[in-house]
Amino acid sequence: MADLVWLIPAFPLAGFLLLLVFGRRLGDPNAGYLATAMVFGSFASTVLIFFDLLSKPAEDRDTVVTLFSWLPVGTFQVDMAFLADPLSIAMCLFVTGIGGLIHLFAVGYMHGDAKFSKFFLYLNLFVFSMTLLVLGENLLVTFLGWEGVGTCSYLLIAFWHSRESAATAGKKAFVTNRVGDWGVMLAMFLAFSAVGSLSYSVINESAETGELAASTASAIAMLLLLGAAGKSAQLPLYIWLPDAMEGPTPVSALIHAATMVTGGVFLLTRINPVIAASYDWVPTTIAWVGVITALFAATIALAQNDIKKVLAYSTVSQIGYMMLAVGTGGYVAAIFHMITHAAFKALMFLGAGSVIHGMHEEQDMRKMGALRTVMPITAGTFIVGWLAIAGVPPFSGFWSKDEILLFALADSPALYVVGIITAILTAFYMTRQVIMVFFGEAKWTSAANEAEAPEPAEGEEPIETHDAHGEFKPHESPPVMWIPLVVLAVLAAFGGVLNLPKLFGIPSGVSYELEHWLEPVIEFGEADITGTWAYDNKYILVAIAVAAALSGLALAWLVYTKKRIKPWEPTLFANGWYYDAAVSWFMGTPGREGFQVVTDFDAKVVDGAVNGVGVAVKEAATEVRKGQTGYVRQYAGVIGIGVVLLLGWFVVIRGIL
Amino acid sequence: MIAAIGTSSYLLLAALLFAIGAFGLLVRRNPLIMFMCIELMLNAANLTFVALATQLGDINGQTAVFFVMVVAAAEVVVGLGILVSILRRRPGATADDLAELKG
Amino acid sequence: MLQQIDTFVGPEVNWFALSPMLTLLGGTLVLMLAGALTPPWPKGLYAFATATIAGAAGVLAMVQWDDITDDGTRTLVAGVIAYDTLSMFMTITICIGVILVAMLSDEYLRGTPNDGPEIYALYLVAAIGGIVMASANDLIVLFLGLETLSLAMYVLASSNRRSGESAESGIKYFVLGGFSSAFFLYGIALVYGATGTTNISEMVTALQGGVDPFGNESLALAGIGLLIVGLGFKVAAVPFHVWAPDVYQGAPTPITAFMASVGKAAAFAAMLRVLVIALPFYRDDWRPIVWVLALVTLVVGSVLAVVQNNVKRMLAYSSISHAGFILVGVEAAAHGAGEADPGPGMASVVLYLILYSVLVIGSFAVVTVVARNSGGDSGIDSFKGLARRRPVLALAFTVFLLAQAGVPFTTGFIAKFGVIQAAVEVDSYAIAVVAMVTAVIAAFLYLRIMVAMWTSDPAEGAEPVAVPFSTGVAIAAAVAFTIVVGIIPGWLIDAADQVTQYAR
Amino acid sequence: MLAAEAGATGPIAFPILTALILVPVVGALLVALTPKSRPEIPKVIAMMSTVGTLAMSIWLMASFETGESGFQFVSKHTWIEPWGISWHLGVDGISLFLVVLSGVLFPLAIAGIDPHHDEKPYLAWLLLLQAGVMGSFLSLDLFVFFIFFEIVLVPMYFLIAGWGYENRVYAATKFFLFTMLGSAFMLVGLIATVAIASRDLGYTTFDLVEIAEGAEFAASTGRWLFFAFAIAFAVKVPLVPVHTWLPDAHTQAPTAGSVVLAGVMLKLGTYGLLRFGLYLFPEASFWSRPLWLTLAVIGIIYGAIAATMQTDLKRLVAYSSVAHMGFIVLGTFAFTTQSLSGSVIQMINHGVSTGALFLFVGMIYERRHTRSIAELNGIQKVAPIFAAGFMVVMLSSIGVPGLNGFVGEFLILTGSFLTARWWTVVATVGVILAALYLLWAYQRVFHGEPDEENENFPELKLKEGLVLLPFLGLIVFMGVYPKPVLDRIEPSISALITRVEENTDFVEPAPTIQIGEHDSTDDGADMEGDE
Repeated sequence: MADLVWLIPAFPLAGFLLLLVFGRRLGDPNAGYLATAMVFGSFASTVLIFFDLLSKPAEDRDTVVTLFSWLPVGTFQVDMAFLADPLSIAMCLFVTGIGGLIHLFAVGYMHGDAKFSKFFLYLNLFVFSMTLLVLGENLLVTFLGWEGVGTCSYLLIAFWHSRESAATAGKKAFVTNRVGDWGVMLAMFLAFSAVGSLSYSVINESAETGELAASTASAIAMLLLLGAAGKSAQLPLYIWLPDAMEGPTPVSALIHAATMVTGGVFLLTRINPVIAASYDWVPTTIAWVGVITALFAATIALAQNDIKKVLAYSTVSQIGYMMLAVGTGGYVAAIFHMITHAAFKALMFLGAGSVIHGMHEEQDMRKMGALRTVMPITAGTFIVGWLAIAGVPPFSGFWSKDEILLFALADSPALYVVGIITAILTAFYMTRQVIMVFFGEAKWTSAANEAEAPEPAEGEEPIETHDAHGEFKPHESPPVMWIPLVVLAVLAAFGGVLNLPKLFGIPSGVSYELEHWLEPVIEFGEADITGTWAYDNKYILVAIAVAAALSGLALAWLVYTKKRIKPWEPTLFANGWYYDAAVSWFMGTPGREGFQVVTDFDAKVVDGAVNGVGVAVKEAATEVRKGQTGYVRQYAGVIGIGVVLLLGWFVVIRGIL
Repeated sequence: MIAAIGTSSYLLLAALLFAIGAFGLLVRRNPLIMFMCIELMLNAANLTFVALATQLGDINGQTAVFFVMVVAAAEVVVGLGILVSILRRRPGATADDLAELKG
Repeated sequence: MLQQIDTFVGPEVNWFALSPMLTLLGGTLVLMLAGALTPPWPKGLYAFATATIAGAAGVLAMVQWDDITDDGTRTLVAGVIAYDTLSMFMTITICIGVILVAMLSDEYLRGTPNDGPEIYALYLVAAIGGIVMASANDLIVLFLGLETLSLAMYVLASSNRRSGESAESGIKYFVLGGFSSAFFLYGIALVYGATGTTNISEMVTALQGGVDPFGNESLALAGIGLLIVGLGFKVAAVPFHVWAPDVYQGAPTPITAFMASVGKAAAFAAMLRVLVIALPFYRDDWRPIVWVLALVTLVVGSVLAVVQNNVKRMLAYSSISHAGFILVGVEAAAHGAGEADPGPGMASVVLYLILYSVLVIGSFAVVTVVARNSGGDSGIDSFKGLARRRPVLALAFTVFLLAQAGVPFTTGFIAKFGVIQAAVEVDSYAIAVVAMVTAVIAAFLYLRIMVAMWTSDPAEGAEPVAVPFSTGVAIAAAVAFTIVVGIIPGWLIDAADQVTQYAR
Repeated sequence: MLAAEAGATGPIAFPILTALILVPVVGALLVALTPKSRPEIPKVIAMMSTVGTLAMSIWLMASFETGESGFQFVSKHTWIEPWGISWHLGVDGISLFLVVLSGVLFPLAIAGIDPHHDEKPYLAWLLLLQAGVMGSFLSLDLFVFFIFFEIVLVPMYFLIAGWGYENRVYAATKFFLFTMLGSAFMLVGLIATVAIASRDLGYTTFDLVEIAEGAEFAASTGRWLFFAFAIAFAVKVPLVPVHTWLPDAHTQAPTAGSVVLAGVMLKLGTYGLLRFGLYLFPEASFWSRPLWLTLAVIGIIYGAIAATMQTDLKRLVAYSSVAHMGFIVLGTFAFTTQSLSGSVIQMINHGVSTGALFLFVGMIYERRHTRSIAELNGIQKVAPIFAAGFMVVMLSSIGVPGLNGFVGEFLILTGSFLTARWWTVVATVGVILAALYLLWAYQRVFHGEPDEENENFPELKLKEGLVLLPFLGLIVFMGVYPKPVLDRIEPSISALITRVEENTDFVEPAPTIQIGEHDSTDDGADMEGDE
């Protein structure tokens, strides 16, 4: 059963190939339905395998399926092999599940787009790559998926490529990720040179048995962290993610919120024994990278007015939480949060998409407001997502975030404090968004005028039909779009049951389900926090967390509804601490000039030297040939000189006379 | 009293003549004189032959001289022929007037 | 009664052994007399006769080749003529040269005052001179041969009475030629003084005995120096090359081809005789000089060629750089001179000579027809767009040029390869590298001509080049030789090796 | 020409390798001999000849003995006896796929591109070129190798000078002289090698195998000789700083010329380094490896940087070749099975990818008569299929896994990391830059709104598509399932490494070494530590 794991990628691949051939013929919307069906197909097979694994005892819940030998060179043997174990299957479940829902949503959202079928072509290819990423049995197959999703994200961000900003954003995403890939590749080289294999089993095992030297382990871990920072949009490489919002909203939901961006966290979880085997400062670094990113992104999110930008920065911030969990050994918490986040963030992105759709491609929250009246379902579901991310019990986000904070405190109070502050900010800016979009007074009546005159840059918006009819009225989205919202809302609301703590008399039968499930994979790396102060005083932590969430809510309510406090949105935050600007400036100005210098050097100095030789020969020749005057007596003179030199040579050498 | 004149003196004289001939060719513009200079050089060589032949008591050196004389004569004939053909084209041409070909 | 007075008995003469020279001589006389006594011969017959005579001489030489390789070498006419493979090889080379040049002269001379037997007779005379130089076993005889060759050349060079350039080149060649041969002769005299003989064989033995009447070697060395001057002039080695560009350019093109092939071949043969065969005893003294000459000749020849605009002059300079290459071979030969195993030097030289002769005649043949078409102008512009007008001719010229550049699958490559190999075998790497580098510089020149032919369009109003039959045959033969021998050179290399083997 | 001297001594009755060389030559002659009155015939003959060659090379690959490290299909006949030169041909895992590649590229180049004028000589030169490269890859005799290595210059010179673009004569001349200068040194070194070897062997032979087996070169001499060879190859590869002929030649050459130049001729350099560097002079190659590694890494970074700033699309691809070839040299002088196999397979992959890139650039030129990036824009909107094809090739050139470009690069870097760690660390940066310059160029050319010059950009034609299809097929296949190729390459590579190990104190590191408390890894960690 589990050896049918290859079915999981097979379905989207088949979809990709079918669309490649028949895509244009199927057209809108059938191509979309085909793609959706394929993803749900792989979801179904995932579920089957999941139950198959469940039926087995925990210790042998991993099956390796080798398709063929990929790169066999001497001692270097890499197979195209899949690993079906609790972690990968857990990932596959939400990747394919949520992915399917987003596909469905997209069928409605992309309706009428000129390149409808191509969109789903890319989307299927993405799901295929993503499943490769999570199912890979060795680093290289994962890397194959890793690069695959990167490429798809490039293609999809630049989907409306005739818009310059979209093209640039796509390029930026790819290149930034490449910087991370540099780390991943080096990590692979190092792993191979150390243990002679890239398969996770070998690497992790060598780490567990301790034959992997701490130094090597640290190097591998740090290099992979660089890769993770790229893929999961952490400092210092997060800059591509906000720009990635140039892509169609379903893409943002699927790739840049739910699945791809969690790849880094997944990878680090995958090699948790290596992290455990490395020096102590390695996990600490990971934790701090995570928590600082979380805080940093949260502050930026405070001052964004683009509905998608807010969600983008909140994504960065939430993944920061996951990193924090990884760094503090809370792998279960990380995966837990990853899953819940996937649910509620996808929900909110799709909600945003629905809003944008309803607002006729308007993304500026300042032109929205009171939309709950016209699009109730969207508003309702969005609010569920809001409560979930804000960490209000009993919604899913609360449980996962609480777990993370628990591990943070167990590791170091400093981490915990930053985490809590971030939690408050999160609650605050999400509330701000909800209020600006769904409550307050409607500003979109005035927005009508702008809508009449769409900016030229947006010349290729998916839906022309709206601009057709004159007066402007937001409207609820079609069922094909709100059904996924509802499903996701349910997941976001009750996702917490996956891993309930032993609190409030929750029976041990249903608590820590996810932890038990993931046990075989992460048992080596998972930090044991039993007996720490934090562990013994969970109630206090819960209280603090709830307080934080509620205070954030309240504050935002005071600011944006009651207008008691005037909003504090410094341009520093609005411009993302000018970090992105600085990087762009550096690449654009000194970087580019440096490149130009090298290129000129090549043209002028290196090539100049080559041509110089030619010129020199010509010059010399023109000089020498002047000696060939045509005067016969002069020629005789030359010969005479020759004679003198020649005889002189004898005189000198042989010392005659 | 008559000083004995050794072979080396002859050789020296010959060398002197040769040098004169060579130098003359360099300085004189008139083709005819240049020919004569060449003749002079050849004869310097001849003198050397003769002197050395006597020194070595060997007949071959002296016979060589006859060959050279013949050659010299032939050379003059050819040379004058060429010269005439040129002078017919441009009377009074000197060696330096013939510098069309150069570079 | 008579027997009593008959005390003087001339040297007994092996007439058969001399037959190549005698054939040529007889041919010359026949041509002259017939030309004088009979009305003008029909079209092309003079050339045909010349070619036949030369061919006959060549065939005889081949026959004697086997005779030598079977019964070994000897000397003729009281030891003044060497009867060995070197002389035969050069005889054959020279004869081939005469045949080809005669073929391309025919059409060229038609309609000029020279349209008669004289020019051809002069070719044959020059050929005799060259053969004598190549097979002389006595320096005086060698001098005679050299003068015979030179005098014929002087006349040939100035033979175009309509052209001032021709006359100028003639007089220049004459004056400088006389100048240099005076040096050569003086050199012979001094060497004679040092060794007591002008006979090469005796010279070798004498020097082994270390005869030196004057107690120091100054005479010998001075003599050697002057000999090198004379020979250097003939092979156009820098700095004694000054005459070559002007004369090559001024002389009628077929004559230029003759000088560049037969003239060079004979001169280098003489150089081998005088330096390598006659004076191995002093090889350590003259080898460095040859080394320097080779170096300078290579560099100056190829560098100066680059900036020329007249194809004839370009080829003149390129022939100078080729001379440099051959000197590299001579330098290599010097290392083993006089030893039991002299090494491949000499072989590489004679191989280069025969291959280059055909090559250069072919090149000048093309120049001849092209220049005629543009009223005697051999400027590079008259070659523009030749590929459009006469693709086959252009292709042939391309083959020759590539061969001169030393591109594989042509004789040019084999020739260069042999010389470089010889140099490397005796560890003179430096000169080998220099030679190859200058070959690259020279290649630029050949590329220039090819570009003119292939990538630029003909000047408007340029009527298609007329290729006379005999010339066409000559070119075709040269091309065939260049490529076929370029691909299957084994047999010729064997022959060249035998030259080293059976040289006196 | 050889039939005269060839006693059929080859192990197989039919001298397939000789045929591989002769068929194009015959084809060229036939093409040259076709009368002007029948302009359609030359192309037919050319196609027949090249397709025939392709078929033979495929047959060669099919009947190649996998797992054999030695030379196969060997045929050896005396050629120039007095000089000890023999017509010695053979193929092993290293040369096999280069031969196949040459077989594949030429028919596609001939079918895909129209020279616009003087088709007859154009085709003749192309066929001669094919004969030349085939000979270079197949010959096992120093002399034979050299003459083929040298002869390829001539057809390529005429192709560039005759059918190239505005600056063609300059480029062609530069190409000819630059490469000829390199081989000038090689010729001397080659003859010296033979001369010195003959002292050991007791007889003169130019036979590569006999010299390699029989001759012992003292370290000092060996190094000199090696460098004499290496200069020629370095120019051909080309390595920085002797690379400047390449951008000009590539940019000015006609499309077919660029395809062949990038696809096959550059490989003559890297192949030469393997065959006549590592194999013939293991000691010297190993001794001088720091130099080569450094030059290679410089080439990777330098080429990528220069490519980024190019304004001419074709020139950009040319500079990317400099970078890619740098990878090959890096792998060659890292002396591990992985890196060397990677180098060999990278030669093939670079040939395919860059060949395809040049085809695309050529098609763009055909349509727009410009190569300037600034004058192109928005093409993806008007010609999506064209753009998609370009995208795939570009991704392969960037080295995205699943496509062929990745396989070679990754193997090279993995292997090099074992023996040349820090060089590899820097070289891997090239992977980032590759994405930078190619994506930037793609964005400028294909993305955005097309202006009026570009809005009528014609979509990919069926004929063009058919020519490109094999390229795309190879790109995907080699990326997903390179095993059959690697299996044939590896034995020869291992043999080569064993030879290096025998002649030097080099020992290929077993990958299961513990790096232990090796401080370099600590640096490696610190390097990333500050985040």
